[in-house]
Amino acid sequence: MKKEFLVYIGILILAIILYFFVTEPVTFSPTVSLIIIGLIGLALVLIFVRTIMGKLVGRRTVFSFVAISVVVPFFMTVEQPIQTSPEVQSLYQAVLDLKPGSKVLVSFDYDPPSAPELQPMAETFFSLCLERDLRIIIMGLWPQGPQQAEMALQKVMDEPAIASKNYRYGIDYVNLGFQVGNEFVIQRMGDDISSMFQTDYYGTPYDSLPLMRNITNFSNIDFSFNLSAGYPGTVEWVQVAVDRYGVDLGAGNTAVQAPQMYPYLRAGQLKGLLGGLNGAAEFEKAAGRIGKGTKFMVSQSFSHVIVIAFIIIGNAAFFLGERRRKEEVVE
Amino acid sequence: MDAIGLWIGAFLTLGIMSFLYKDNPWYKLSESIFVGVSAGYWFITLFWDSIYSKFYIGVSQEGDNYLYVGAILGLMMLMRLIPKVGWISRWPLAFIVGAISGFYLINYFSSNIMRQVANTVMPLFSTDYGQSLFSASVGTIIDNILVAGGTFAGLVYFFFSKEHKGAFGATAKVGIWVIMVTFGATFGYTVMSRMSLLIGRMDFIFGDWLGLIK
Amino acid sequence: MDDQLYRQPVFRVFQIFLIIFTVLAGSIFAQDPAIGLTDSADVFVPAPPGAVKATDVVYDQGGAVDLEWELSPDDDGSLKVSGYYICRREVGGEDYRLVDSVMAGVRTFVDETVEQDHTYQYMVAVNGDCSTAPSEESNSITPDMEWLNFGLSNLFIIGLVICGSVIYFIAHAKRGKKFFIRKIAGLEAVDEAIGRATEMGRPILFVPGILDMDDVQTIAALTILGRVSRVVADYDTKINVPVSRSLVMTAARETIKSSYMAAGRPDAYSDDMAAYITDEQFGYVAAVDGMMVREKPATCFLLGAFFAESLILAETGNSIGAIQIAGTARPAQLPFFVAACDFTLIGEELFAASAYLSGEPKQMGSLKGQDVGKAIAMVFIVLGVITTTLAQAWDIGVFTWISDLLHDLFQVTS
Amino acid sequence: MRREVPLIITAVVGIVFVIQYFIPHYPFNQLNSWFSDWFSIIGACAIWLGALNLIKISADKIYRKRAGWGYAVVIILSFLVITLIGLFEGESFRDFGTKFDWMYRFVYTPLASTMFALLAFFVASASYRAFRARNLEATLLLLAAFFVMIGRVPVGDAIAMKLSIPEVIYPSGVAVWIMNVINAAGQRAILIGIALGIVSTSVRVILGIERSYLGGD
Repeated sequence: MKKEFLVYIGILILAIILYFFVTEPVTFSPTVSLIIIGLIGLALVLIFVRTIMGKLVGRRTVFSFVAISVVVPFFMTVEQPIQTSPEVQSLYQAVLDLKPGSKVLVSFDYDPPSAPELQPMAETFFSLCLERDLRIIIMGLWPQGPQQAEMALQKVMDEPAIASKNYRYGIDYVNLGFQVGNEFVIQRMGDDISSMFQTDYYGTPYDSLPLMRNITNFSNIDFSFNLSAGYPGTVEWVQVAVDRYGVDLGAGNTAVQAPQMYPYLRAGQLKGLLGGLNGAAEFEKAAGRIGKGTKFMVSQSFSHVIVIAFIIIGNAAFFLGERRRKEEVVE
Repeated sequence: MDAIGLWIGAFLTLGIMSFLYKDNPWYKLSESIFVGVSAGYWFITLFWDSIYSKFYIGVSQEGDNYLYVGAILGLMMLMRLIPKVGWISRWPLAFIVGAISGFYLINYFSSNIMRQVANTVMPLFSTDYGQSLFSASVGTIIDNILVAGGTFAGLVYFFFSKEHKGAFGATAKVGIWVIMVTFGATFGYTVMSRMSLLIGRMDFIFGDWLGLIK
Repeated sequence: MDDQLYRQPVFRVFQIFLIIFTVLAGSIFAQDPAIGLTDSADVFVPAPPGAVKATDVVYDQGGAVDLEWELSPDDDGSLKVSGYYICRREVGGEDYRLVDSVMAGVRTFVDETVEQDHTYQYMVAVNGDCSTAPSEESNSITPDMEWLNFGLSNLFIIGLVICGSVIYFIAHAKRGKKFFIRKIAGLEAVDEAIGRATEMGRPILFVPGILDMDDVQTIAALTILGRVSRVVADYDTKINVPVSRSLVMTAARETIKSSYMAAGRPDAYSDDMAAYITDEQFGYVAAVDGMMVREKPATCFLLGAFFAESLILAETGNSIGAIQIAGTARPAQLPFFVAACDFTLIGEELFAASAYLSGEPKQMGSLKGQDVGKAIAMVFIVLGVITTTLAQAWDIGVFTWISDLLHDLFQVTS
Repeated sequence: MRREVPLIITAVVGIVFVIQYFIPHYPFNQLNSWFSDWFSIIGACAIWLGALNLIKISADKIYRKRAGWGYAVVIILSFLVITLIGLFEGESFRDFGTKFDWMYRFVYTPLASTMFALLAFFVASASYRAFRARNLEATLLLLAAFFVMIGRVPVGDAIAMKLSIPEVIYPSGVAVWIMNVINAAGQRAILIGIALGIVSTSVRVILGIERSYLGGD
């Protein structure tokens, strides 16, 4: 018990030092970066040897490797080329094909835990829409969604290129807020959007929003985009909005559920798909924008390499061990 | 105010992370806070978004009296807290279950069965239905065959009322391979997702809180 | 509607011009627009399009109108005609307003901006270089909502077949008919896994997921627990069932007890075989983890609904060298089980297993019914792909007919 | 009374939702909209039930002085704090700068995100200690996972370039292919399978054959 509290205090002191005394952002020079990468590699080799000798390293060792592989790249300066995959490209194209003034419905169906993956997508999508003078209608099937939308919109609006266009709320974009009822909300919107959103996020009555005045249901919406982290989300939008009301839908998903969307993508029920942080990065690439997606790709790459390395090490050890066992049997 | 917030956020983040070392008081404390706060969060959200804006406003301003039925059913739901009359909560529960069933029955049937089958039915040698023959590249032809065949084989694997023998068994084998590759993809994406979340947290710790990242 | 032409600003000018014009046309030259125009200007004026026919779109919610008209004689592919404007007015109401525009050579349009139970009239104006000629007024039309959506009858029929077969087979099974269910790898392994545990004199760990009794997976898991504990009772091995829900604990105890009864060893049963740990996810995991490391079970069953903990449990079980038989219907967790466990019941296999073991009509029947559904899907995929391909290849009438039929059968018209 | 009424309710509601799809006409569209409004109200109460139940259990823990009852106190306190704040904030409780929003951003968000982030670590250690190509299935799975993981991040192609691997089998290309072809096929099969499962369950529920949701027979 005592020991634990000593550890806690240690962490606290470290935090205070870093918080108050290290005020400048830290960055490693390329050489330092290379050295660190080299050291990590070396450590992995050592683990490999140990494992083959039949001594698995402990869980906590692996944990620390993951932490390093994620954190260290933050301070590195590494450039890497990003390829945009077809599903991302097609979403980008779908947005490009919209005439200026087209009405785009964006549904925010996620909460902060998934924000690291989806927030960059939201920002890029907004900036793309606003650059092309599209009208944005925001809603959310998750209570936290509209809030995330506000954050993303604020960030984009502050960018000089967008700010100069001085878009006005209610005319160029609205935030209808959250509505309970999951897929039932989508279904009702198919007949009458105002029946589900009597007021917007700020309590303004639906009818007094100029943008919404001649929007009755999905047939007045030109394109829909859905950022989803689970249920209700893209599946529900496809099932109700696309299959029942023939909406054009694009989607951004957390990587966890992205693979399940490919049948819909292939069937044309989805116009395009962004999967996870790298989907966001690719979208940023397509839209010619540097956001968190691109920034974090280095950490992402590193962590993947680490996981793969561990899988390989583990299996190599496994099979060598097998052989050794067999040989013993032979002798 | 935000500075304090950052410290609290960091405290809780590290608290949860400390589970990686072992189950300890700091983790337990953070977890309990999480349990309480998230329950409270939903409590409030639904109070304002549903009970207030849907029921109260609906009744008092639009005069939709039919909403009272919903409210009564909702109260019945809460009756479960009182063991004596708890059984009444089955009524609203039945309503929920019925609504979900009816809705799913149609949706899953139309989008996940009808449409998926319809979309699997594609000419193998053409880019699309109605396109001229061999309009597709060799690659596309192979893909078409793989998708159609793979879907079929996958279904065969999940077919339970026939022994996996002979040609049927062979197809089932292919099916399980396809499904395994699919799982591999899911696996990869899950890892990706978790890593992204971790990156997000670390960004919070080292960027937002400690300000070490530019 | 959105082709290059439409995007050009000059086109917008035309639209504005047209709105003014049609208003005039509607009011002044309503009787004979063409003449009126030729008098006014010596520019080329295309002959107006012929009769405009408006019909209500069927099977909708009354929100759309089909338009059809005869092309203007001058619309002969030469560039004299650049397109048509569709104008609409509410009968007894305002003047004609522009709804939309289409390219030359187009003779149909669907107006989705109408409202149910309002009566409309249409007018289609052909558009020359810088002149337009409106057609006669169309018949007046009142978009309406139909009673039955015949556009979905195919869906209805197939749905009926599948649901029907589910019900049929359940009824059949209730009458005591036994159905064949194929071998399931995981189940085959149960006996030997338990046997191994007995030899090694180590206990068996059974984790029924972390969801409550209201989840099908938990129920399926407990069915399998029944079978497992039966064998355990016979072999006289030790079994531990840590659970994270109090309800599941009671259910699990009942299950184990009854199998010990069935094995004729009620004396060997004790309540602490199934113990409640805690509802909190990671707290539960930590506890079970410790249990594994301490007692080193020879066999771990991880069956039911799992989330993050699937990884931790599978890993620990692996590190203590236990045989692991896992199963869940949660797609996100299945990959981890497959990679980390010796046998995995994939999705439906879990339910199939429990149906197979329990022989309960409800489960048996619906499993069979679902197989009918799969059979239908498989047949249609094979037939459809072959016929469509052949139809595309050599355009043989019968194949074309079949493939079209299949397409119509599975097309969901939304 | 305790069993029949619920079964009738389920049947009626379920059937109305099915019919409404085929007959989008009064009275079914009317009923449909009523039901979906009721649904959201009941849904809210259902979640309340969960929250209140949690408090009940924790309170009980404290009362009985069970192990770790201190944490139960924490649970109740944190619940009360956010609830009271939320109630006093009023309708616009979610706006920027409100106390509720503050708690949401600095207490709820970090906790929830970190809970998920923990998995990153577990995945890694599991891939080292547990994920083995022990049979053909597992091997296929791990291979696919390998290509997707390496192919979906830029580093994959960077490495491929270094090793001057032919363009056709660049990880990114392979990953895209796996996702769009094999994965699409597999997911489709799984989708159809799951959908059939849901359909048959729904039929059973609506017809009252499946009653386990009423708490067993």
